[in-house]
Amino acid sequence: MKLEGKYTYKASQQVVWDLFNNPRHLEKAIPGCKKLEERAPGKYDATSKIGIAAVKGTYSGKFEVLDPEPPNRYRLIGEGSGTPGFVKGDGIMEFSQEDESTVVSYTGEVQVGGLIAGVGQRLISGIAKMMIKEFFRKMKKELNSLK
Amino acid sequence: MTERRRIVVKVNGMPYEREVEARRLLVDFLRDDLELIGTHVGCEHGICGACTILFNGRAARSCLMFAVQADGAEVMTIEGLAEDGKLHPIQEAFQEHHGLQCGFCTPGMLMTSYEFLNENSDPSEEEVRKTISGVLCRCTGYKQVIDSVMAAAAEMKGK
Amino acid sequence: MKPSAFEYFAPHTVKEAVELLEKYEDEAKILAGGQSLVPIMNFRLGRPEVLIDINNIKDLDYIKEEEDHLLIGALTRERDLELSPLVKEKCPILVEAVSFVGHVAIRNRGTIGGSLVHADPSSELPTVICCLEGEMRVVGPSGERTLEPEEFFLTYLTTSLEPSEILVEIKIPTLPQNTRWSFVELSRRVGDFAVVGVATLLFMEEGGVCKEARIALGGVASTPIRAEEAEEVLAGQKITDALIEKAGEEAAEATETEPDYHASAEYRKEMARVFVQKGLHEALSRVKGGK
Amino acid sequence: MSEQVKGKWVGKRMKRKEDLRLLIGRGNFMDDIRLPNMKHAAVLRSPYPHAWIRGIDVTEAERLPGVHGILTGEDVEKMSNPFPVGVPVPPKYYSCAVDKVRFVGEPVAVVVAEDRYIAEDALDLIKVDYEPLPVVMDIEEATQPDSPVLHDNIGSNIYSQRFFKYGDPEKAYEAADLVVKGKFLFPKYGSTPIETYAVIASYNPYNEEFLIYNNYQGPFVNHSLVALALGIPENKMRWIVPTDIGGGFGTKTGMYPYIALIALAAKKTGMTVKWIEDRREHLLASSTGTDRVTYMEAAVKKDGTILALKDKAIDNTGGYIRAPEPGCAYRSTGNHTGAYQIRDLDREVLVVGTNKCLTAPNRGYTCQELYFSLERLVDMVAAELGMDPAEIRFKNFIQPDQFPYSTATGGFYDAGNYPKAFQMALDMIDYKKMRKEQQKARKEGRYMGIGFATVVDPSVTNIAYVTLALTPEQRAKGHPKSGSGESVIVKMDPLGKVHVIACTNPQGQGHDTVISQIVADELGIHPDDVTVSNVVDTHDRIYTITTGSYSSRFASVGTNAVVSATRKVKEKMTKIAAHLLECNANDLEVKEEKFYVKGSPERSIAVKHVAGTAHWNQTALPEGMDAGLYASSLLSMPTSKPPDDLDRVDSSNTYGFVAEAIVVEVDIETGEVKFLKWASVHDSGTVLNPMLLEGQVMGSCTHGLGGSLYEEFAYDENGQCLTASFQDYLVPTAAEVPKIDIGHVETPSPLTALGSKGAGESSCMSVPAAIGNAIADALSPLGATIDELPLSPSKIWHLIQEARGKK
Repeated sequence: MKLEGKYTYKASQQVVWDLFNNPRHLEKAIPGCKKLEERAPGKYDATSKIGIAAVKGTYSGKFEVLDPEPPNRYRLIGEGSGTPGFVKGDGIMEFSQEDESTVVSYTGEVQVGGLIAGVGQRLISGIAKMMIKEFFRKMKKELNSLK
Repeated sequence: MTERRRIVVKVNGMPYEREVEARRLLVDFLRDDLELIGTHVGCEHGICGACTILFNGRAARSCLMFAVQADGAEVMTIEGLAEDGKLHPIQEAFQEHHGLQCGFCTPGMLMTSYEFLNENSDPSEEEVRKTISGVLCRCTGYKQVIDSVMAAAAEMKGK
Repeated sequence: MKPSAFEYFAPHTVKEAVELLEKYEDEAKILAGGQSLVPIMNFRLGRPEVLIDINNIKDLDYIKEEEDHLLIGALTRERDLELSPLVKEKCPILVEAVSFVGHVAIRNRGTIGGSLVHADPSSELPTVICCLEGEMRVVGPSGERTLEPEEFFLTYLTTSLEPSEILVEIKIPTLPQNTRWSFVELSRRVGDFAVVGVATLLFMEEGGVCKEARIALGGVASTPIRAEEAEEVLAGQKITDALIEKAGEEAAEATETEPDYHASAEYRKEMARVFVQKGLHEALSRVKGGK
Repeated sequence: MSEQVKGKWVGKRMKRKEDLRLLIGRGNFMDDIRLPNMKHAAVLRSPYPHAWIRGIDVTEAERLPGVHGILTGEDVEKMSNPFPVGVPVPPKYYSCAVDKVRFVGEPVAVVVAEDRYIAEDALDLIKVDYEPLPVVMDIEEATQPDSPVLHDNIGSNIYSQRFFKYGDPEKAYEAADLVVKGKFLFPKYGSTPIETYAVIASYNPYNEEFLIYNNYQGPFVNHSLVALALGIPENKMRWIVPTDIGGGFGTKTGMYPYIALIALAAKKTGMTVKWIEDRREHLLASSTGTDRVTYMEAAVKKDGTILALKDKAIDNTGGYIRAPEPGCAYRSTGNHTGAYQIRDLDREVLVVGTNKCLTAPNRGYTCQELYFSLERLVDMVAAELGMDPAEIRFKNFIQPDQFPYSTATGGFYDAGNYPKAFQMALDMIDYKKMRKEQQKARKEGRYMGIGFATVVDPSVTNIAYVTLALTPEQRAKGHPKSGSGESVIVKMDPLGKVHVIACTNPQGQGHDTVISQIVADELGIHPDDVTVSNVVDTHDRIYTITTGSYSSRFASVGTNAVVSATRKVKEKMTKIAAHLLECNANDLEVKEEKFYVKGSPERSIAVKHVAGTAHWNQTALPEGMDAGLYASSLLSMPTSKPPDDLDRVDSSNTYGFVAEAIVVEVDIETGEVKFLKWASVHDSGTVLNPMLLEGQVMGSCTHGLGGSLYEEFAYDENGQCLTASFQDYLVPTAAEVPKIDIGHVETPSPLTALGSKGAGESSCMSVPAAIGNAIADALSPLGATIDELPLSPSKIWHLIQEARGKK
């Protein structure tokens, strides 16, 4: 499924860029993230308990920041797998300063496979979008914690 | 974590005492532990209705309950319908009107109809249709099932 | 399709249940009717480590009238709501809505509390409770609190219940005489989740004027939603076809539909319009207390 | 065999014998079987539609208490061979993925454990390292050279391709006034029997024999295929099928790979292993019908005469191709022109692979695909010419005096009266009145539509058609295939009661009841005195590889075998009676359980006494006669011949007829379809038991309805199956099935003993076309047309929006 959106953060582009490249903050904002380790610059290993309410599964995976053009743009690819199946994503994050704020926009493609795709199709697209929203909302919280 | 519990369940009037794992589905308990194989498993997510039984007098999916929940309860299955060597009027009507083909959904159809006819002595065809829409059948196209339930209603009312 | 192992508790009181929740928090799930939870467990989409079966808390199973509202215990079976003469008389829209839930065998086990806490946005009970502005009374370790639908439903399958809280009661206003109401829905098959479900209440004044309108929609956002703009179109008006038309359009505007295999996002949005209009027409043809 | 009289019992609405065990909960289904020390299997399945398997780590799973062993693709490759399949370059298809997965749900490993709960716990602990690959999901894309290739040894995704020409289509095109073209998409749907696949297998390493219980529905060719895959002689593998099978519908012909898989798990672990497929497994990876893209065009005269057909049909058998595929492409060859006199054809057929689950016959076996195209096209021709869609059908029908009729493609239509049956359907819906009401409705802004499908309903597969996958030259080099044999043994016990041992392997059709009706008539006894045993056991039943219940065989070839074996018994009894009464056998008649000498009723001998003599006093039998009283018949239909050099084949053996007439109203605001009238008229020859026939017709109509509006194995563009539960794979419930009026025309078949022919698939073939035509007719004022199924309200609504956008 295709996902896209835009979020505004009240900080300079460099600050926001740093925020979105800092595993400590990412760890806190990724929904259900239990552990995030930077294996090499821009390469992360993660364990997440993803899901909502009773529908939850533990995924372990990795993601990677590709073609970084600081502080404007990077490509983020990732995949995780666990008992409920797998999640795969590939997207572009763009950062642009607008007055006092920075706009982070993303466009990407997410694939959900296995058990959850087969028996949960009715809610997948909505829930995926909700989780992305959750991520950007939490990043805002992380930003505020810097201040 | 295979915690086991002792339960006492009355099935078709007969009390059974068994030890079960908490996660054991009621339908597996009935079929495998008590060897009451008349109740069938068709989907294990509550849609097909083949596993429908009566739980304390009410139709319920036995694939959506745990055996531990039946401790102290009364369960009725397809095996409990006929009495003293005589078929229940619903069973008779299903044979008379060809309300079954392969027989796999039949326990669900019979138990669903049994509860329904106990509560509705003079149902309309539409009510019957809506009631048995909770049980999937791939053989009959449902017409003869509906005919059977209507005939059973008439027979039971006459008695 | 067999569930993974769990530790099982069957408390007899709310207090015991809350204590267990406090102890196990996120690892525990409450088992009420089980009609949504057990399929999830059978598919192993969910693997709660602890199950707290509240079916033995008989105190949570009641329907009673108190002043101008009904109090419904969270463990009340959907089928009991459907068959209750009291609910039929005082709040017929609830009976109508619940009759769309699954099939009889599902409603025999499914509970009002379970359905609300499961918070499926396409489900009928959350939608109708939104419309009725029912109140959810929840109990936790530090006492109890009451939540309105807007506070209660957060997003898909998520409520504002804390991990150690339990829903115990739903308070629903009884409807004044002459309230016009309807519950309509579009689903692929009888008993399926709604593609769109609409609950409508019109509180009428003398002279056929609609004093207040309430329209709630299910299946068109991450929670059931109220179509406030549509309600405003109708409030204080004598309802005409033109107003119904307008209300439908406003309601569709309020949706945030997602596509699934059964219905595209555009289609859902359009059906929100169509079913709000259908619901209004049906409500106008029906009066509480009348036929 | 031409005696076509209904007897005392045949043709009666007789209650079923089968019911008295099923109604009290004492059926005997697969899951009801418990063997000593039986263990339970669960299958790990791929979440990826296309991926290399880089490694499987089972160590943690093996350590789980209660686990007895794990079978992986590596074992399967060592222990078995790929399944044989009749295409020029077969893919390597094993019962489990070996190095690569090619659809979501493909088996990757099998765990054997103390119970199913533990087996599923162990699945969670197996780690598989997948390397995902690009997928191909679209049928037409699969034919392109640049699409991702599933099987390197084939080099493309085309499993089978043939070109056919019958008559002189070029000449017909020259003579035509116009050509009408269409493109049609038929969905991937199935029959999802309420009882899923089930296998119990054990292996004795000392005598190297497998004992396997399962609920397959035949054909018995599956037994040969599994023996070949396991690399063992067939007589070292005994299959037993219990009394009751919870529905088959063709779906269960696709289960043999699992029989091999569980057999291997039993062999590896040394355990008796039971596997019950769960519903999710069934919806992901059992078997479905093929989805098909068809380009079809008709060359027609202005008066509506259809002169020629040209078509290209592309079937999709998913990640692999397995027998009886590529039968999908060839099964309907003999009846390709349906009910019409069309002599000139040009055909291309392709069978391709995509990353979807595998296929096998599905009730109607690709005739629904064929007729959805053909019958939609007939309506499109009518619309083009401004003709009534009923009129164009009457114009092109094969006429009653033309039977038996040989079709251009080799079909030999045994009997029929198509105009009569179609007229009955028109009368049942009050066609003229409906057209008037439609006019009125349109003025009121309501969208009513009337749709027909008039189709030939083939029954009894002649396995010869499968060889059409090869060219005549290729066929000439190999061994021909043909036949449709069915077996029955009839025996009379010492006290004069009858036991029939059949091998039809029924799944709810009521064969035991009908067999007892037939035998009772033949022997002049009561059906209650006939016991039928239809429990299949490959070690002690007689059969051919075509035996079993599929392609509606019972009413045609099955009854032939019953009648033949019974008559042999009767002949022997008559000889014994004549010997005992000292008269000529020709002078005897049987009535009320006695043999009488015609004209001297005082000279008689009880049937019971004749039977007793054969058992209790064997020396009293005529000289040279064998003791006991039994006979067997294993009959093939005489019309089951191999294809000729022009690729003509009588792909089935008897041909019934169905006329479907459906009136709908479409709510154009919501896209919902309401049925106003539905008439379904059938000619399946002599009716054997009207109550059972009604059940078959209603069931087939409901399957057709499912495929038209509800059922589909849907995938997203990345290859994920979206319909792996019954919440999304929509089986019609009682509330979705409208009132259907059924009518019958009885034109007895000259090819069967009782004049009867198959009827079990019938409306599956016609309903999708008729509903498609009805909805197209309803929407015609909007300019919307119907060329694909299933038609969800959302889809119909979008079709309407698109049409409005174009206007």
